[in-house]
Amino acid sequence: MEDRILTLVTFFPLIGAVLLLFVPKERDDSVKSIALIIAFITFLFSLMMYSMFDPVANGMQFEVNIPWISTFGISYHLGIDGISLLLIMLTTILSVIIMISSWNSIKTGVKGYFISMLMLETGMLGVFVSLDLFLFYVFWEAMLIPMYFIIGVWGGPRKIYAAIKFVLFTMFGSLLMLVALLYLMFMYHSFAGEYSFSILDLYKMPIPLGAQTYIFLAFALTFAIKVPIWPFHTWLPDAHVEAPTAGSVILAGVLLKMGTYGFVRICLPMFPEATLQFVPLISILALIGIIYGALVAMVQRDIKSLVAYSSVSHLGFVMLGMMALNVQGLEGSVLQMINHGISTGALFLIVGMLYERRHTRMIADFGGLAKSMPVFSTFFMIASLSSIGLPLTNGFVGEFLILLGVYKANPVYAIIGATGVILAACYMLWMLQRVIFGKITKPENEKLKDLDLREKIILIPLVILIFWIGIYPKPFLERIEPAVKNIVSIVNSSRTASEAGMSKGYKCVGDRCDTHTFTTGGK
Amino acid sequence: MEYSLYLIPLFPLVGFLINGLFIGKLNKKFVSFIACGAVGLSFFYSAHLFFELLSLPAEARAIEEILFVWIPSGQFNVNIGFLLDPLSIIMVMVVTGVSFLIHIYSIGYMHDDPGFSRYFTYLNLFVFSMLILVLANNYLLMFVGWEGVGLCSYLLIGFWFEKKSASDAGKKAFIVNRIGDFGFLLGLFIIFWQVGSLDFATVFEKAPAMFAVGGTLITAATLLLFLGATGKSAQIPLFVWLPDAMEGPTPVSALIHAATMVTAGVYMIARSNVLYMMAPTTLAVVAIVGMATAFFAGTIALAQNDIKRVLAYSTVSQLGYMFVACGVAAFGAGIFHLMTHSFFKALLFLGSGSVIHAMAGQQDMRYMGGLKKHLPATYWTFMVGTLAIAGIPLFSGFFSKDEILWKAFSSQYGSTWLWVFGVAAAAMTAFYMFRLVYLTFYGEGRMDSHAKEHLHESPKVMTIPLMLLAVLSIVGGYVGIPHVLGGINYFENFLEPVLHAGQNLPVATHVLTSGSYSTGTELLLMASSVILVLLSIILAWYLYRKNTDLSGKLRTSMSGLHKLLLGKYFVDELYGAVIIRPIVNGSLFLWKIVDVFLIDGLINGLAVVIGDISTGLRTVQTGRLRTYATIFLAGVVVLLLFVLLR
Amino acid sequence: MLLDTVIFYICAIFAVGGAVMMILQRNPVASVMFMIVSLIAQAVLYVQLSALFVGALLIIVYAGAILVLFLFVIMLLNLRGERFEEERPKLGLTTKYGLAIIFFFEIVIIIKQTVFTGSISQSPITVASDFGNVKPVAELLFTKYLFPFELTSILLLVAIVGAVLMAKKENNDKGEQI
Amino acid sequence: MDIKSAAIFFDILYPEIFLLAVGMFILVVGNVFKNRTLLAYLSLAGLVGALVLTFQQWNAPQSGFYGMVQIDNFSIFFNVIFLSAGIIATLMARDYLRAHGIERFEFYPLILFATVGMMIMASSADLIVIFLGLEIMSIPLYVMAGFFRNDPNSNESSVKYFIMGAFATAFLLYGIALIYGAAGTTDLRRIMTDLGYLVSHSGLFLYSGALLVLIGFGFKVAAVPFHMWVPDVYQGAPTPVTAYFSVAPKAAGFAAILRIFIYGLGGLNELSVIFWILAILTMSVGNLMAIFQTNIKRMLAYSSIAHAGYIMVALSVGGDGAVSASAFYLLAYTFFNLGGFAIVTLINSRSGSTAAIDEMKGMSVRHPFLAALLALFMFALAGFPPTAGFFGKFYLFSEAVKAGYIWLTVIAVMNSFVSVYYYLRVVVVAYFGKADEEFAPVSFKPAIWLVLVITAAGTLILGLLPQFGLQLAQMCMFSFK
Amino acid sequence: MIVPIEHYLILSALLFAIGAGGVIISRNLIIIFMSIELMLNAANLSIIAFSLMHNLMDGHVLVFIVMTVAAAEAAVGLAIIIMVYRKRDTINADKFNLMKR
Repeated sequence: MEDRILTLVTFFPLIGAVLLLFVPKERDDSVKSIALIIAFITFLFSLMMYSMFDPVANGMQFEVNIPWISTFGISYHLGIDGISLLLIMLTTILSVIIMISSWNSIKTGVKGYFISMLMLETGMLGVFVSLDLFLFYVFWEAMLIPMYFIIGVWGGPRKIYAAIKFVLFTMFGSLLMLVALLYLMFMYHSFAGEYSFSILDLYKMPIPLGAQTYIFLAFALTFAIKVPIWPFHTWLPDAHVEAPTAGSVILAGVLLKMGTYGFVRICLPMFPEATLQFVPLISILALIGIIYGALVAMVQRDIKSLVAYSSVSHLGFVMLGMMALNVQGLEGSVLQMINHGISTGALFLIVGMLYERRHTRMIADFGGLAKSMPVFSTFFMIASLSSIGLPLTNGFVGEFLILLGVYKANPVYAIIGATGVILAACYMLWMLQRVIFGKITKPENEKLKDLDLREKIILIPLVILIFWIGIYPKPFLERIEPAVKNIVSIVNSSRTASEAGMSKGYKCVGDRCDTHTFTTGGK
Repeated sequence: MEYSLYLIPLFPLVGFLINGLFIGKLNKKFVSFIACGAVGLSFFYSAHLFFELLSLPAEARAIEEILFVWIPSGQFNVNIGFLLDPLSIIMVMVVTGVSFLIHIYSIGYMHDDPGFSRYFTYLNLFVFSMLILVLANNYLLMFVGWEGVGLCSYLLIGFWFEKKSASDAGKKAFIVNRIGDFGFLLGLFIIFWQVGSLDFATVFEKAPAMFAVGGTLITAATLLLFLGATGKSAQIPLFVWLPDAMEGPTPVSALIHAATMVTAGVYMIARSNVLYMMAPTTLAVVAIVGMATAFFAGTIALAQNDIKRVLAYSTVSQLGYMFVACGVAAFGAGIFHLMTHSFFKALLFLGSGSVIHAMAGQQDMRYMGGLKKHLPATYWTFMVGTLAIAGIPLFSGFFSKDEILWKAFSSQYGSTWLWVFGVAAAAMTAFYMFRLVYLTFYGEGRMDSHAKEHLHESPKVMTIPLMLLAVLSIVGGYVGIPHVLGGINYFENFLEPVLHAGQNLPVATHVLTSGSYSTGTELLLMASSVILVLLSIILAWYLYRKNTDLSGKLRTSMSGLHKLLLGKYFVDELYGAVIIRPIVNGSLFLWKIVDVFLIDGLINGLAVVIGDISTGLRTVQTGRLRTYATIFLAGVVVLLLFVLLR
Repeated sequence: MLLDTVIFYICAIFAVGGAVMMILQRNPVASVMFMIVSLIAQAVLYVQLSALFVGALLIIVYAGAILVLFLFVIMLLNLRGERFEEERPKLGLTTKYGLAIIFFFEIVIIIKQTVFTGSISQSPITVASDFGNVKPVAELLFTKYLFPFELTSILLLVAIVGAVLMAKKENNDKGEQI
Repeated sequence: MDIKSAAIFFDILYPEIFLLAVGMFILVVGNVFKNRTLLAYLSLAGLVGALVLTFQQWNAPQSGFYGMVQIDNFSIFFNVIFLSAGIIATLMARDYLRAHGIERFEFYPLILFATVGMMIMASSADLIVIFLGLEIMSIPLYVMAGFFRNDPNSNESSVKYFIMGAFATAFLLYGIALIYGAAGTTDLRRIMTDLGYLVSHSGLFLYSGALLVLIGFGFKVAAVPFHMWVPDVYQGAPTPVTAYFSVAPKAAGFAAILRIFIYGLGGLNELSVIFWILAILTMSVGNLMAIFQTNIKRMLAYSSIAHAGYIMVALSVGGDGAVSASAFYLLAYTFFNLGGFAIVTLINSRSGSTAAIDEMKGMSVRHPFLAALLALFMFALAGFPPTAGFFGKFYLFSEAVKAGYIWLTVIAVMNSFVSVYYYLRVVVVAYFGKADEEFAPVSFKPAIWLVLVITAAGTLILGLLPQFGLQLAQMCMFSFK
Repeated sequence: MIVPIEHYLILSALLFAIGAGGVIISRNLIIIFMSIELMLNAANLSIIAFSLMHNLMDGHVLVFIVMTVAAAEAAVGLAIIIMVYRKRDTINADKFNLMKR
């Protein structure tokens, strides 16, 4: 079981998608039910995986390593640590939720929609479980396709523009990543005498700083676009606004995390010296993102694009915390990935529910919803507060740890970053005020139905998570910690090494590195 | 011994959960029973703990109980844990006690409101957060309460969310508080990375070793914490939210925006006295800001017409006093004033609530008058509060305010100027409070006839809390009668283990040796302030009772000043013009110009360029064979040229 | 010796002149005629280069068969009358001439620069007396070059099939027009 | 010279001979049998039979006819590509020709003969034979392009292809003449052996001759700037023929290029620059021109130009890696490109169709499965994993990176980035149109199903489990070095 | 053999260039086609010259084969020209531009 659980979790949705192919397309309800059941079983599998996961163990767990394309040393290599574990859990939970949330909102092409969703789930899970860089790349790219369809087929009025923009932006970076990937492959070949795409193997390879810089840039650009780090973010508002609700949820909840996950899994430990070089740049971009995203979010007229820009701001926090390169910053950063998935996911779901009722998302079209839809407003409020980072909600723990870590690394960054906390309150509360408070000015808003049971079922798990992580984040943090410490120790050892004139723990003369003293194990 | 401190905040939490989860499904009686019962239980349990604490020797009066690890991350470990010591028990008693009374009062006040159960839900949540704030054993948990009360304040100010001004005010309160919290957070970072912990006990124990006295770090940390305090306690420059907060229901103003939440800043500074004692610069800043606020807010209160706004500015002003006390290292005096203030200010607000209740929502004093005969109980209790806040001897306010003034004068950190401004502010307080009383309760009723018929005394459920608070406003001061008047100042002694920790620092011992002034000086100052207060009461009587025309004339002759005061020095407008508009416009610029025009434009531009190249290339594809052959030949020629030039 | 040179230049002038005239003619029939002139001049040069067999082939096959086929087609379609209205070409004539001329000079430079030219052009090559006669060529053709020779037959077959298919006038061609 | 030389082995040419025999048989009986379907099956049988015969030669390198025929893994790998393309094109053609009323029996022999030509091109080490193979391939293709005789576009296609083809042949021939002049032989084995001497004595002749030969084949593989015919010819030719054009002659051209420039003239390092330039030009122009096309055949024509550019990226590196990478890519490309064309053929079989991209509107509603396949092929063309298109590109670019051609790879990668845009546009039209847009139904015939299944399976298998194909491609080497 | 081989080669290059020029200048399909034939012939001339130079008759065989190719091309090419003329009533190469861009 240990070695199959990851495969099971990752590919179960795909099996479901294949299964759905054989369901007659007229039978919408069976399609929906099967998709939901598949997603739910996947979730159960992931729970099983969660329970089997050893929180204190160091290194990868449930590793599988089967040769795939042996000519290039490519293998089917899966494995997870705490970071991936949580992201997988987030993915499976959100998948179940979006299946329910799409129940009524998708009216055309139901079958195709659910097949795409399930394929997307496999793609996302695959990214998180891959320990083979090639496999990672394959999942990374493959996941674009279903998302492209989800935006493009079931999206809003400018869906085509948004879908193409989404794919082109992402593709631009990932193609450069491909070049870097190839370069890395040959570099490893000349280092070890054989091909390997195993991330764990590549960790061990010394890379001269010059090459490291370029490869890092290629990878970082890819991930930066995905995150998105300012100024690569302009695809995000379009994609979010045009995507159907579930698409936005997945996009914000999981897809954006792939960029940050890529940084954590690949850029930091694989290119520690280059990372150290680029810490100021990325931190500053992240800071710009935090403030810029918040400011632009403030003046949005569409709730969805407001939430989208708020993602830019929040992901800025994630990047900022990561670049602190200490335990608190990184741990906060990873936790904030999860948090952002939960709270922004919830916000998108809420906006979607509103859209289903009124077919508009313009802030100006609302007002006074707290009167006509009190339960809805309560959920909206809770999600917003979590997004603001109110203590005892999940957002606080993440943001606090991030800023704490960043302060250690560079107080100025922390000070600037912390202003984001203020701005978050500004845009969120202003939006809340205009949407749910005030008098009902539009007659259409008077008779809006409050949330029904299905919608409550969608939101309640997220609200529980919001408070759970806010009040008792220990189970999450303790699982992240070994992985994070590992990465921090890699970066730190290279920091001390580079200060001592060595490269990644090696003594290098010219291009030749001969002593092999590097270990991946953390302290 | 197990004290089960967690029970104190647990009761209101349970009340909140019951009322909140079943909102709209329970009847009003049950809701009010749960809400009041929860707070009452807390109160009685904390009273019980108070006596338990008293039974301990003074140096053992610090009970710490840890529930569970909250955020563990590397060397960073924060617990959910509670600390009960003299300081926190006083705060707990005040909070639960006053809350309990106000809860009961609210049953009457909010009786007809459709959001009745929502109101009590919020109120319980508030009490819970406030208790977390005061009971926390570390800064981060304190911050949880700190933000929690901010949230409740936001919710309760905007309780009548359909009123735009109310939800505006709530938002403003939250955001301004957030600015303070920004400072608070940064302060925490400095403390953590310097000391390695956020637990009060550890921090205060290690701080003297980890920080240099008067050094940049400690000064920065304390200043940042103070920024948090200015936000929460409405000090310059972040006081703007408090007057607007009066949009909320009046009991809320009484509880949150007068008695409890706004004093959190004072509590926090008193709690951090060890740190503040190590940063003399910060102390000076605190004192000056406090005094400036006290004076400044007092002047604004002189000209306000809204009964609650007068009280609000008076709150700001009184909070300024408390900060002055903290700033001159007289933390005990600050807490003392905090306590008495919470009694009489709660009383005043509830009284004004009773008035508003009677006036069917009218808050403008220009349309009141002569209410004394209609609302006798309200009048008398209100009068007690007014006398207490004015600092008339034998009322609680006298003792606490006088102690602050004396410390402002006598402390090593004090100065004569602080005293002068303090007394001036006290005189103003007396003036505007009596102006308020005269305009409201005396003279002819200026309300319309319909409203006149409506006038009635509030129900018992409202007047009894008033009376209880009136009693407290009188006797509350007697726990801290100063030595000079023959008292033994129980209060200071009780707090000593907590507050003098900082003063026992080797670096700060000189602070205590401030007794170089004779008791005569102290009495003289006391007398002069009392006389000034009395004089200003007489002035108020003259202007608003005796010769009402004169006040009108005065208003017209100094219309510039009056407008300035009535317009609250136009600080809101200033902030709007200098901060808010530029930010909004800047954001629009970022969105429309940078995002859409520049970044997207750049990318779209790239696409257009590629498209243009494509279109350009396509013109070559003429469909004519000759063109094709020509280009073919050209290709051959060029490539041959390459070979030749190789 | 001199005669060789004279013959070469005369033939060269005819070959080039015929070629130039061919491409400049409006009338395709005249074009074909000039082409034949050029080919005959080239055939003489072949002979001068000791390639009797292919020289003969050039006249028989090329001039005699292929170009006559051209002529037939021109006559068949009665193309003489067609006027080509002047369209302003996209690329100027000068450019086109220029390209051809540059191409020529490039090849000349290549020929000139190639190392071995100097060495062999001076010394006369002595070749076997039957060099280029039918027999030795045929021997080669049926031994070493048997395979290409066989392939030519396939090529011709394909060409025949294709030509028939294309040129055949078929009335039952009921294909729709797009 | 001995006429009965042991060098003459007809047995190594069985596949070609078999094809020829079937072709001629069809020619003979074509006028008698009116049942065209039978003839189609016959020619299919011929192709399949040749495929089987070809398989039998795997891993047993042979040579004959004085070295003019080289049967080695390289030639077999390519022969498989040609034969597969032939099979698929034949399957597509039958229904298309019938739908348009141009079902003439000569079509099948022409495909067979063209295939023979290609096979000869791939399995020879002599420039003359390669040249002849090229002609045997080209002449049927000229005719096939004009097969739709009543269609002016088809006529035009034929004329343009023919004139440009002949023009290119002249350059090729001149190049062969120069090489002959330099080396005194057209046998690549001898040229290879003497290369060092030849370069030092008549290097310029060799280079310029090689360049002209390259141009001649560059024309066939549609290298820019010798590509101008491609869009017009592809657009005008009957769709199955276009499909065949886009794969088989291109593969044959590459086979010849590989044989000549990696094997025979592999020592001419300077050629790498030429390939480098051609690669960049070909990729960029192909992709840029494709962006705004409205006709899907024309768009795919430009896309095929771009794909030739990708292959040239590997060629500019040279060496064994380039051979196997290009071979693998061509095999993969055969599947997904023919798959794409199969769908275009279906669309184009409807009456009144001009193969405009807009004709795909509403496809996902009417034929979701077909639309899914279309998307699969487009994603493969764009190089998305897990399709064969991705792994093919991965392999190609890996060769370039291995040799340190980082910038070339970056340019290639940016090119495939541009290409994503126009491939996705097809998907956009098929999927994102409004649901009410009516898509005229297409008539599925079993043959086209078979084609779709084969191509889709090939696209996915070579993408997901490329190991086997990869090993074959790596064994696909010239018989001796 | 007095005339240097070089001369023949240059002559052949000249003929080839003229042929190429003819292709790109002429509008008449027949003349274009004949220009191509001229180019083939020019290449043949080079091959013959090289044959003599190398004293090898392989070139002659090559030329023989090229002529066959030329004949085959001529047959098919002329057939195609006939076909298009029937359809379009012109052999003006510039008219064949239905498909472009």
